[in-house]
Amino acid sequence: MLSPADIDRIRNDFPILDREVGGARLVYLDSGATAQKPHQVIDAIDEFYQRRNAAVHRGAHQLAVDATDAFEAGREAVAAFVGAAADEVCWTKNATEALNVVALGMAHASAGLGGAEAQRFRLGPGDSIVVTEMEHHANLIPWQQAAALTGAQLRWLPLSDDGQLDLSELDTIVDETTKVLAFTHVSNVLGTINPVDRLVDRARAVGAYTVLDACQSVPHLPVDLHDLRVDFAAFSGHKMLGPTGIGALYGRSELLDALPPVITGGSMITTVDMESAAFMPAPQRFEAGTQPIAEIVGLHAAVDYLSYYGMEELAAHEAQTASRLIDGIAQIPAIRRIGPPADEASIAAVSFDVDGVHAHDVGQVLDSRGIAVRVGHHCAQPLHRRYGLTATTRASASVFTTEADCDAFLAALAEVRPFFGLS
Amino acid sequence: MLSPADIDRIRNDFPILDREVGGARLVYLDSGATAQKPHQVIDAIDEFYQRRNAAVHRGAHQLAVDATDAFEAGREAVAAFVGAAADEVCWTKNATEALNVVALGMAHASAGLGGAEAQRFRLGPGDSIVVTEMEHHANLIPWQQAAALTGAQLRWLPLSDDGQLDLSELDTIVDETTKVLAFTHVSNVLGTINPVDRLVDRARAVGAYTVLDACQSVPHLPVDLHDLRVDFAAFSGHKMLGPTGIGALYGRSELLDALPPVITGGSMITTVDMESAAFMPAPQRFEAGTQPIAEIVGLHAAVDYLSYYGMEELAAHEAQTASRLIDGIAQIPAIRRIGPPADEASIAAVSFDVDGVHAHDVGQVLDSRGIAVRVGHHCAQPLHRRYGLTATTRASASVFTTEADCDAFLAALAEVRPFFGLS
Amino acid sequence: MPSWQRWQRCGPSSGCRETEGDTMSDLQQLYQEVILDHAKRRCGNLPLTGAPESGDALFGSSHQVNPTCGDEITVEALYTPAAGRLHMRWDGAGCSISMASASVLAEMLDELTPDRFAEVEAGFHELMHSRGRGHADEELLGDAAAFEGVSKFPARIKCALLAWMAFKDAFVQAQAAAEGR
Amino acid sequence: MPSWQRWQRCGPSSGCRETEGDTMSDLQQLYQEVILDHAKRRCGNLPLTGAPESGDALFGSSHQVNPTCGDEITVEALYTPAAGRLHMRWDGAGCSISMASASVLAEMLDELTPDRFAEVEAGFHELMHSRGRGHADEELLGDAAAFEGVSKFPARIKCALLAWMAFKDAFVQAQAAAEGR
Ligand SMILES: Cc1ncc(COP(=O)(O)O)c(C=O)c1O
Ligand SMILES: Cc1ncc(COP(=O)(O)O)c(C=O)c1O
Ligand code: FES
Ligand code: FES
Repeated sequence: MLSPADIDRIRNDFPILDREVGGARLVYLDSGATAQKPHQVIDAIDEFYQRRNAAVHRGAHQLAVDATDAFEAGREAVAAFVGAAADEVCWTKNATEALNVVALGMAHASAGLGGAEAQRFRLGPGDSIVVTEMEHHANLIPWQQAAALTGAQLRWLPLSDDGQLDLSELDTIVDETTKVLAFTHVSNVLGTINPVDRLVDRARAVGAYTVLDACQSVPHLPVDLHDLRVDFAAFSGHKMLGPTGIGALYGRSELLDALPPVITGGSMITTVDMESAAFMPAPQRFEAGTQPIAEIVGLHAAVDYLSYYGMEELAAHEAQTASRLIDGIAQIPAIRRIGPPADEASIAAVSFDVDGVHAHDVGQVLDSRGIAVRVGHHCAQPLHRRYGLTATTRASASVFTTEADCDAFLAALAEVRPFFGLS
Repeated sequence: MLSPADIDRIRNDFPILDREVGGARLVYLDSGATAQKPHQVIDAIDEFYQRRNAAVHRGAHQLAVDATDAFEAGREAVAAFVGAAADEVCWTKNATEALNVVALGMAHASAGLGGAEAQRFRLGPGDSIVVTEMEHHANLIPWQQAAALTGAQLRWLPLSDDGQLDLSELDTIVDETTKVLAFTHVSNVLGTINPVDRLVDRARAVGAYTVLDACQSVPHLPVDLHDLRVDFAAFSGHKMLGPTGIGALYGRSELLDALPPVITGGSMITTVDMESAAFMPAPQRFEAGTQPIAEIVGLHAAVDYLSYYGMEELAAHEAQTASRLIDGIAQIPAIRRIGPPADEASIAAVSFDVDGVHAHDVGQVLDSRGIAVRVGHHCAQPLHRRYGLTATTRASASVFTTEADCDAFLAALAEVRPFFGLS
Repeated sequence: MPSWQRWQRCGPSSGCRETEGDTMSDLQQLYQEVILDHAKRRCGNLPLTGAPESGDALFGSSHQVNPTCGDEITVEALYTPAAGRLHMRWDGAGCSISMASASVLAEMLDELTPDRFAEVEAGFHELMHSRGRGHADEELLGDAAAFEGVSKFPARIKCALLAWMAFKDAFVQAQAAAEGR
Repeated sequence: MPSWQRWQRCGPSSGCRETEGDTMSDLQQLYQEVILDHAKRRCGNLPLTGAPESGDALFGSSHQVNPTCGDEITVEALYTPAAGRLHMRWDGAGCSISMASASVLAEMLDELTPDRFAEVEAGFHELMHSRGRGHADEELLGDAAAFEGVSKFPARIKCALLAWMAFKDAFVQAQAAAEGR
C-alpha cells in the first residue's frame, strides 16, 4: 500500500500538479479521460529528441540504430508490463485505432483480402458479433461498421440496474453463430470490472474470438493478457501516464500473423511491385509508415514508473480512493451514482447525476474550485441511455490522488445544488 | 537567402547536432526519412505536458479548455502554413494513415457506407485508379488495397530514364474511366518536383479526384494547397521539424464531409445507439479517439519555426544544397546518380549507386565518419526496380545543412570505393 | 386569438442585474441571476405545434445539437409579416446556460422586428466570441447582456448560442416558406 | 566424381587475420580483410542445380530474405550421410557482409560434420548477438571469427546470419527428405 510519503513523492513527479486553476490548487480528477505525465516521461521524450531521434528499422547509421533500440526496448517493456510477448504488441496511435484494426481487419478478411489464412476471420450473414451495452464508442462503432460491411449481426450483452453486465442471457446471446465477443475489461463510466474469465470461457465454448478493451484496466490494475486468455486487446498510452499519440494492439501471434492489415504503406512489406505487395509478419505488418517513436520512448518511461511502485500497490491505492469517493458521494443529498454497489470491486471512476443540475453546470462549479472532472456521455451514449440519462459527471483518480483531493471534491460537490438554488 | 549567420543560428537550435558519432561531429543527411527537431519544438511539447495537458473537446474544466485551444490553434497554424482552411485539415498519425483514410474511405463508400453523398467516391470494375511508378509505398499499397476491395483497375504513369514522370501517355493512362489520380508532389528518392498543374488539369478533364502526397514538398518548398487545386493531400509532421506521431490529411471541405470515415470511435460522432452511429462533419469525423495533442502543439511550433525563416528562403537554401550535392557526386568516379538532370529543379534528396559497393556498405563507411545517410529502397521498390537497382544511398538535407556538411559527405563518399579496394 | 398570441406566456423579466463588476468571480459572472432565473422559468418552452393551419403567420422549425455535449433543442419560429413580429417556442434539454439562453431569446423576440433581431443576434454572436474581452451593450442586448460572462468559457459558448442558431435557422425556413407562397 | 565433389571449388582461405585489437576502428573490425576478401571470392556462389538426380546425397534448399534491406539468398544443402559431410552452394545478392558470410560458410562446411556444424552455428549465432561484448572462439569458428566486429552493428547482424539461416533451413529440408525415404 502506498504510504502518504510515497504519494507526496509521486506528486512531486507531476509538474502540472503545481498549477493553480482559478486561484485554487489543481485537483485533477479526470485521469479517466487522460492521465497526467510524470517528469520522467516528459524528460524521456525530450532526451530522445535531443540525442537519438531517427527513423527506425531503416537506416544503417548510428542514430537509426539508437532509435531502433529505443523503439524495440519500448515494445519489450510494454509487452512485459501487460504479460505479453514482444511480438504480440503492435503500435497504434491510440486504443481506438487498435480496435479498428481488429474489426476492419476482419472485414477485410471477409472481403477476401489476406489469403487463405485470413479466412478464419471471415464474417458474414448468419454470423454474429457480440459487444456490451457498457462499451465506449471505440469498442462499439467499429463493430457496427464491421457488421455493416460483412452482413454479420450485431448483438449485445445488456446492463443491470446496478451497473454490471447482466449475464443471465449470456448463453443465448453468445451462441454458435458468434464469431467475436468484444468487451471492455473495466467500464470508463461505471468503474465496473468485468468477469473476463466467464466471458472468455463462453466465447471459447462457441469458438468466438475475444477482443478486450483494456483502456481502463491497464492503467489501474495488474493486467496479464496471457492469464486473461483473450485473443486481442487494446490500450492507450495517454491513459497510463504515457504520452498522447501512442496505443497498442495485443494479439496472439498466430492470429496477428493471419489478420490482414488495415493501414498499409512503408515499413510493413517484404516485396512490392506496382500491382501487389507482400506483408511482413506481426507486429510490423500493422505498423505502416513512420511510427510514434518518441511516444514509445515516453510510454516505456511510463511503464517503468508504474512498475517501480507496482501495479498491485497502485491498485490497492485506487480501491481505497474509489471507496472514499463512492462513500462520500452517497452522503450528499439528491445525487444518483451509476455503477456497481459500494462493496463490489471497481476502479476509482465514479459517475453520477446531480438532481436538477446539468452535468456541465456541475463541472463548471467544480472547475471554479480547481477541481477538474469530466462531464458528458464519456463516449458511452448507449450506457447513459440505459440509465435514462444523457450526461453524467465523472470523477476519476490516478496514482497521485490523495484523500485531500477526494475531500476537496466532495466538499465542492456538496455546494453544487445550493449554488443553483436547490436545497 | 539564408546567410551563413542564419544557418549558424539555426544549427544552435538543434540540440542533436552537438552529438558526436564515432568521434566525428554528426553530419545529418537523412532528413528525408525524418527531420531533426529544433528546441522550440521539443520545448513546446514539454511545456504542454507540464502545464496544459488534458483531453480536448470534452471536458468543461480549465485544463481541457487550454488543451482544446492549443489543439485548434495548431490546426489553424498548420492549415495556414499549407494554404488551407482550418476545417480542411484532419489530424492523422502520419501521412500513411492520411493516404489510407482516402483510399479506404473510397472503398467503404464503394461498399455502401456513408450513404448517398458518399456515392460520388464509388469505385468498381470498369473504373481505374492511377498512381505513378515513383510513389512511396504509402501512396501505392493503399491504392492496391482499394483496387482489390472494389474491383477497380490500378494503372500507373511510368518513369523516364532521367528520373521524371514520363507523361507522354498521360491522356491514355488517365482516361474517362479514371476516378482517382494519386501522385507524389516530390519524389523522396529522386528529389524530382512533379508538374502538379498538368496532372490536375488532366484529372479534372476526366472528372478524377486528385490525391497529392505532399510529404516531401511541405517540409522543403512553399506549398499552397488551394493554389495547387488538388482534392486531397497528405503530409507528416516528423519530416517538417515536428514530432513523430502526427500527420495531416487535407481535403476540400465538401469532399471531406462526404467521405466515410475509416477509423471510428469516440469524439467523431453526434449520436450513437447500439445499432448505428451518426458522424460529425470533417475534420472531427476523421479524428476518432484521443488525438496526438502534444504532437500537434509540437507541430505548431515547427511551422512557426519554418515560417519565421520563410519557406521561400528555405527552398532557396535547399536548391543550393541540392546543386552542391549533385555536382559533387558527379565528380566522384563510378557513381550513378538517379534523378533529374542537374539543371532541373529538385529538392536536396539525392540518391545514387556506387558501382561495386552495396548501399549498406556505403552507408556504413559514411556512418563511421559521422555522416548519417539512408540506404535501401527508401520505401520505393518499384522505382528502384525501374532503374535496375534494389537499393541506393540517399543524402537528404534540411534547413541546417551547411556547405561544410556537403563537403564532408562528398569527401567521405570519395573514399568508399578505395576502402573496398576498388579504384 | 391569433396563433402567435398563444406563444406569449411570460411577462417581462424582473431579473436582478446589479453589476457587481470585477468583484464578481468568473463563476458568478457566468451564472448571473438573470440566467439562473431564466434557466428555471424557461419562457417559450412550450409544446411544439408544427406549422399553424391558418393565419398569415409564416412558420419554420429547426433542430440543433450541441456536438460537445449532445444536448438538443428544437425551435419553432413564427413570423407575421403584417405585424412585423417574430415569435419562438422551443423544446429541448441542456445545461442552465442553454436553457436560459433559449428562454431569454424567446422572451426578447416578442419585442423584436426581424431587422432588430438581426442586429441583436449579431451583437450577441460577437459578444460570445469576444473571449471575455467584449462588453455587453445592454441597450442592444437587453437580458441577453447577462451572458457576457459566458464568453470567458469557450466550452460554454455553444451552449449560449444553441437556441439562437436554431431560431436563426428556423426563421430562414419561415422566410423561405414565405417566398414559396 | 560424386556430386558433392563438384561443390568444392575453393581452397582453404589464406586470409590475413592479424588481430590489431583495440587499435582497429570499429569499421576496420567490421570489414576485416577476411571479409572483404571473401566478399569478392564468393566461395560456393555457383549455379544452383536443384536436387541431384542420383547418389546417396540428401538435398535441401532454402530462400531467405533480409527484411531490413530486401536482399535475398538461395542456398542448396547437400548431405552425404555415408561420408558425414555437408556442402553448400548458393546464389544471391547483398552487402559485403552477407556475401562474405555465405562464402566463409560454404568454405568451412566442406570440413564439417553435421554435429560440428551445429556447434559452430550456435557459436556464431551467440557471437552475433553479443552486442560487441563477445569474443570469437577462433578454434571453433575458424574464418567465421572474423565477423566478431559485426556484433557491434545491430543493423548488420542479419546480414551476417542470412546465409547461415538459409543453410540451416536447407539442411533441415535435406534431413526431412532423408526421413521421407
Ligand atoms: C514521399 C513520401 N510519401 C509518404 C511517406 C510516408 O510518410 P510517413 O512514414 O510519415 O507516414 C514518406 C516518408 O517516408 C515519403 O517520403
Ligand atoms: C474504455 C475505453 N475504451 C476506449 C477508449 C478510447 O481510447 P483512445 O481515445 O485513447 O483511443 C477509452 C478512452 O477514452 C476508454 O475509456
Ligand atoms: S452543456 Fe449542453 S448545451 Fe450546454
Ligand atoms: S544489407 Fe542486405 S544483407 Fe546486408
